[in-house]
Amino acid sequence: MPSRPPFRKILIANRGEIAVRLLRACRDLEIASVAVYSDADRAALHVQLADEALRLGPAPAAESYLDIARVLDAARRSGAQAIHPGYGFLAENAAFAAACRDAGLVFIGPSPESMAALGSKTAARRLAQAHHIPILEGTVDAVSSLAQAQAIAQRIGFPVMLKAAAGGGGKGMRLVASAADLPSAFALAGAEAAAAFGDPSVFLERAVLQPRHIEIQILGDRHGSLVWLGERECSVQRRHQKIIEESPAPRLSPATRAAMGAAACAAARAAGYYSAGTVEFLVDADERFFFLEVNTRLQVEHPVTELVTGLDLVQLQIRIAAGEPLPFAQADIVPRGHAIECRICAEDPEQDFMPSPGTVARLVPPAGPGLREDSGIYQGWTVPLEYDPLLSKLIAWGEDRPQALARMRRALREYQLGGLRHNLGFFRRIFADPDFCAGRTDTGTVARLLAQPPPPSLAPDPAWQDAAALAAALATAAALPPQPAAASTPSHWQRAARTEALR
Amino acid sequence: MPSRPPFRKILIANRGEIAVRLLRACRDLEIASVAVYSDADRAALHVQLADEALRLGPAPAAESYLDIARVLDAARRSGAQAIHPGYGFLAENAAFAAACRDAGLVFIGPSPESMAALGSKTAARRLAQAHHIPILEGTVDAVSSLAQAQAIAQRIGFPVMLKAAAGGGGKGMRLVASAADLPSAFALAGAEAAAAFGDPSVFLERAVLQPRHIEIQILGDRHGSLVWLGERECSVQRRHQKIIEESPAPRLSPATRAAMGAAACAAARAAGYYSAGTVEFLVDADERFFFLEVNTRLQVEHPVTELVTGLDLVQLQIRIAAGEPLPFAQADIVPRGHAIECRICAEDPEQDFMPSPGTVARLVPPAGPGLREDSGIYQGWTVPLEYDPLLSKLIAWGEDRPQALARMRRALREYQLGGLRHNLGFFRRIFADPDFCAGRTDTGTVARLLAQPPPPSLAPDPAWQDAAALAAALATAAALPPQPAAASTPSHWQRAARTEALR
Amino acid sequence: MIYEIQIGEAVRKLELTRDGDAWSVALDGQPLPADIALVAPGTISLLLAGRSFTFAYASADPSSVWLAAAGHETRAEVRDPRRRLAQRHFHLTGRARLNAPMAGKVVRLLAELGATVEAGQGLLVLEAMKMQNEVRSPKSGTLVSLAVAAGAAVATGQLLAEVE
Amino acid sequence: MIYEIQIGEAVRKLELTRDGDAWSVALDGQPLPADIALVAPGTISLLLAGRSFTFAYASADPSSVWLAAAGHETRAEVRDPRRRLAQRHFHLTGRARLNAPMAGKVVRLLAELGATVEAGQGLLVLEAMKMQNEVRSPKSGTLVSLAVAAGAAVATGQLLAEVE
Repeated sequence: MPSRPPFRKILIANRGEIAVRLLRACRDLEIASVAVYSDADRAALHVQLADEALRLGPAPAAESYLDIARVLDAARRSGAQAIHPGYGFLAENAAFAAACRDAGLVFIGPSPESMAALGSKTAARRLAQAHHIPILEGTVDAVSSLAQAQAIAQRIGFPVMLKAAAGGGGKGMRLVASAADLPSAFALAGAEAAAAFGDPSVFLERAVLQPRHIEIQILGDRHGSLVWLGERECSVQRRHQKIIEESPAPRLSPATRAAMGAAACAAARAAGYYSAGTVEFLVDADERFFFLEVNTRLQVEHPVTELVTGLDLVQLQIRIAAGEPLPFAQADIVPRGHAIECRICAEDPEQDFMPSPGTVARLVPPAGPGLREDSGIYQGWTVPLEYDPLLSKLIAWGEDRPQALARMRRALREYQLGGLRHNLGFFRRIFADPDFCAGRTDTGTVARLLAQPPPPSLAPDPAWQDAAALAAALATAAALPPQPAAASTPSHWQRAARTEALR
Repeated sequence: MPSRPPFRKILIANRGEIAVRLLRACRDLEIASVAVYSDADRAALHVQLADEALRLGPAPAAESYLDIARVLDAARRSGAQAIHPGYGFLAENAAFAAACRDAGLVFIGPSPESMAALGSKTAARRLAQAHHIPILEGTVDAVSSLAQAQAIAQRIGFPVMLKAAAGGGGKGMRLVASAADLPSAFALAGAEAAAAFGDPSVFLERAVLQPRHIEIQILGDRHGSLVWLGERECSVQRRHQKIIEESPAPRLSPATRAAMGAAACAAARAAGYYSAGTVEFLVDADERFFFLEVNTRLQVEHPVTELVTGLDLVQLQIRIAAGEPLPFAQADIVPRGHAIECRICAEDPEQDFMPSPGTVARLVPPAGPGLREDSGIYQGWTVPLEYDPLLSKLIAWGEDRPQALARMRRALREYQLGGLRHNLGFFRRIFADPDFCAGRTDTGTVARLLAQPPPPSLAPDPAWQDAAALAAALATAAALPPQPAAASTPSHWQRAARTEALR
Repeated sequence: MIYEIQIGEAVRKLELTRDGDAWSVALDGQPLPADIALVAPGTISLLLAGRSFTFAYASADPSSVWLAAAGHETRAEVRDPRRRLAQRHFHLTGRARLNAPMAGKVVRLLAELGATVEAGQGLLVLEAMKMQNEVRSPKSGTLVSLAVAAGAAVATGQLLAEVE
Repeated sequence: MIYEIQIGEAVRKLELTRDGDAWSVALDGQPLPADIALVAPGTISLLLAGRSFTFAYASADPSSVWLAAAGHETRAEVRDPRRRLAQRHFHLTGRARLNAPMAGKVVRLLAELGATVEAGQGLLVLEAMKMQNEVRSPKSGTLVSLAVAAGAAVATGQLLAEVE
């Protein structure tokens, strides 16, 4: 790659692990990075690692990370030339992209026009239909009333899926099994959509049962060249949100993969798309695929594709935004091996994955061959209640899927994360599941797992229990008077050492 | 790869980062790992991470890690089927490999016979000569007397290099500029060799000035198939020991690379070699290469090759030891990108890299795209005085050399390691050196760097100095009464919090 | 020292005796040959019959410890003889006194005076060093007294609230 | 509080004043607008004129602090007014008293009574929690007294040795 930095300074309009990942890419390109933060994030890792940091406002996102005026003002004050929005917050907000352009700032992402064309699910469905990309039977436009919804549902037949027109991430999404359930589901979905995206409109489509969620990564430059970088299998979801993603997708024929790649590129080209983007599909039991939506931004799970292709998608986004051409063609992309990602979240799998913030009392991440971690936390950090519970992304690479899974199992075993509830234990369970290990996953995998009792093989043996009891006794013996974990664990030992030495 | 574990249980006859790396490979293959430890290592990371751990003996290596009888006894007690020796200690001891065989244990490495044939520098030189592999003019046999050494030196002309016949790692190695320096150098080299390898014999060869040190990774199975996995450039050395290794080697023509690979395979085949090994060469300014020696073991810097080839050399060693055939042929090996490694050591670059053990008061390793770390330490660990100062290996991968170097720079910047002297700062300096960045390195690089004053660009700016002074004041304000770093840093804050809250 | 350790349903009796530098351990009355190393703050290494267990731990509250080793996690309830008295006091009065586990600032109250609270429910949030910690109710009952207001600075051990 | 901080050759005067939750800072008499966050044990985050500095630190001995940020490391010598007395005492008698920085066990002596020692030279090794720490001489001179023997258990602050 050319060594001339494409920009002098970039503002990172995000927080958490993605802000850290973005500023690392800036550093690799010798570009100064500007972090922004809310009052809840003054001590956050992205503020610590950035070259510069500016306060946006109070903790609520609406007054900080979602406030376009404050973000643009920070960019102005810092002298940044470009803004990277990451994912979430303002990343898919066409008005923000336009405002950046008006303010003379480069928005690192697609044009406002293609965001508008692909960002709304209904608009995207129309575009897909126009280009003969298969979509699920249903409404192309948002449904205006419950009555209309009932009529359409009757026509295409239950079960149907209600979805927010304006956004993704499972918010405003409802599976409706029968006509009786439709009224309440319609109301709830609309309310959720309004709360999440400021737009209550929802649309309706046929529900595919036990579908697989497979998406295509696309990347285009501002000069009309566009490629696809393989697929990601993202069927392992809870609360309609992905927790495990991998590439390549198990049990997907090369023909289907190629057809999906071509369809994704067709949709993107139709919208004059550039920068990184993701086209999501549902794949049914017969490997028929249906266009779902386009994420006009960097995806949470982009590292999976980076490990398989060897490319740095964020560095490429930055170079593309600066007007550089894609440094390779479709034929140059040679995937290697298999990569899989776990989204480590502050949530309680035993309580329906309720977010459960707290203080990271203990953090020793795994290391060694085949691992990468994109983390936004550190030992001592108190996870704020205001934002997404995603703490870190753990990614394992292997020559093949079994090796990648084995390395992830090893990493999950080494990972020490204490002081708050998290889903590491749940991942250990998934990675021990025979269906998952055989690549037999669909969007119902998590629900089916939770319906079964955990396999005895996962329970610690009696010797472990004895050792744990002894450890608890020793910890207590050394820890009088006890204090909360975060601050005082170390002091236990000083006190222990003193008492011991003085005996 | 086949999923059946090649062994049930493996004993790891080593310590530090390599013991940790080996047991991780065992875990990836679902093989139980047995750690061994001396009294100095009871709390070491490899003991913490292994499935089982057995005490060998007192701290001195001769009574623990080098004691064949104790190691074999531990293997017997644990019921291990195989032993991996790592590097150093017993790794290149043919007698140990034979003793394993006699004890019915699989030695994970080459046969005792090929170790004997290639392990001794003089034997290896004879073998190379027999197969028309270029070697440096000098003695093929150990020199018996000073007089003989003087005679030979006069014949081939000064400067000459004295080397221990029995081992490597720079011990027993002396560059002799003139006849006057020979007597003392001869005595010292012999003494060092005796101390290090129990064998005082040294040999003598022409010294190449400003040579590059480039080595070829080889890998063979027990059925006669053998491949080479590219080269590693290892010229950046201090005290004749490598501190930076990378692959591919900059400024090396494909023709020379191929010729070196062929020569390496020829030497290995001649000795019926199997498992992983490394053939070391000197390359002069005109790209002429000279056979140096063969390391009949896993190399410290093997991760560099793993990142470029995508192979796991330790897993392959284990499968080969179990009798499995190589799962690929030479043509299947497709290198990707560039990898570079820094050996992080507890040593003081300002005092001639003197080892300086101590307690790891602070450890926050870097993370993110393109990084791997094979570490043997943790926060709170006291590095023993008895063993090698190597703490950890930090490896960066990139699509090309500039990207790999940029990621390493970023990692060196993020790395927080406090409480003992280390060489991270020196690496930062090397990675800012124009010659190094242009790939112009030879075995004199470190000496030349140390001869210059550090470039001003590396010195922190005044704002940093002000901030540091403020941080020092805050740390002190919060830290009364002061205590040594390792144990008490956290307690500062509890005390600080109390005093603050009570004001 | 004798501790009763409850993990899940099972209760184990651990007896720790120091001899010199080392501990000797009895589990439910039987001697347990254990090689113990306190390797770092928050980390205990145990060798039991050759097996290596390295526990990371953090004490969540006075009577329970979070433990993790080899990919398993658990929360152990610890009954400590030296807290018997305090515990009996609980039983006599049925009133649990909450004292500040650390010095800091009360950033917000999570329950109102007179509220019915669950065991483990957060009553208020204490902040120190920009780190917030929830102080939880040791028992289910009614919040019968609140000794502090939001914004107040408290010292270690200071009474915060009582649950009856 | 006023501190004199020496980094390399340069000495800076830092004045710290608390107002409420925050510090106000003066550098060599001039107010320094700094946003300070003690983010975790051993970590201080400073925002100075928009620039972010995150310092990892560890105090190696009573009067010096190891600091690292953004790929630079330094050792700062701190003169603390509240230690003036002790320091003057040094100057008067020229005799430096070494007190145990932590409770622990003396595992070995590194210098003999009467030996000539360098500033920074290790005098003895103190072990606690299986972690060993060298106690170094604060000045060059002669080891005029040794108050402990190998194997002795010492409490924090206990006199270990004197160098004159």
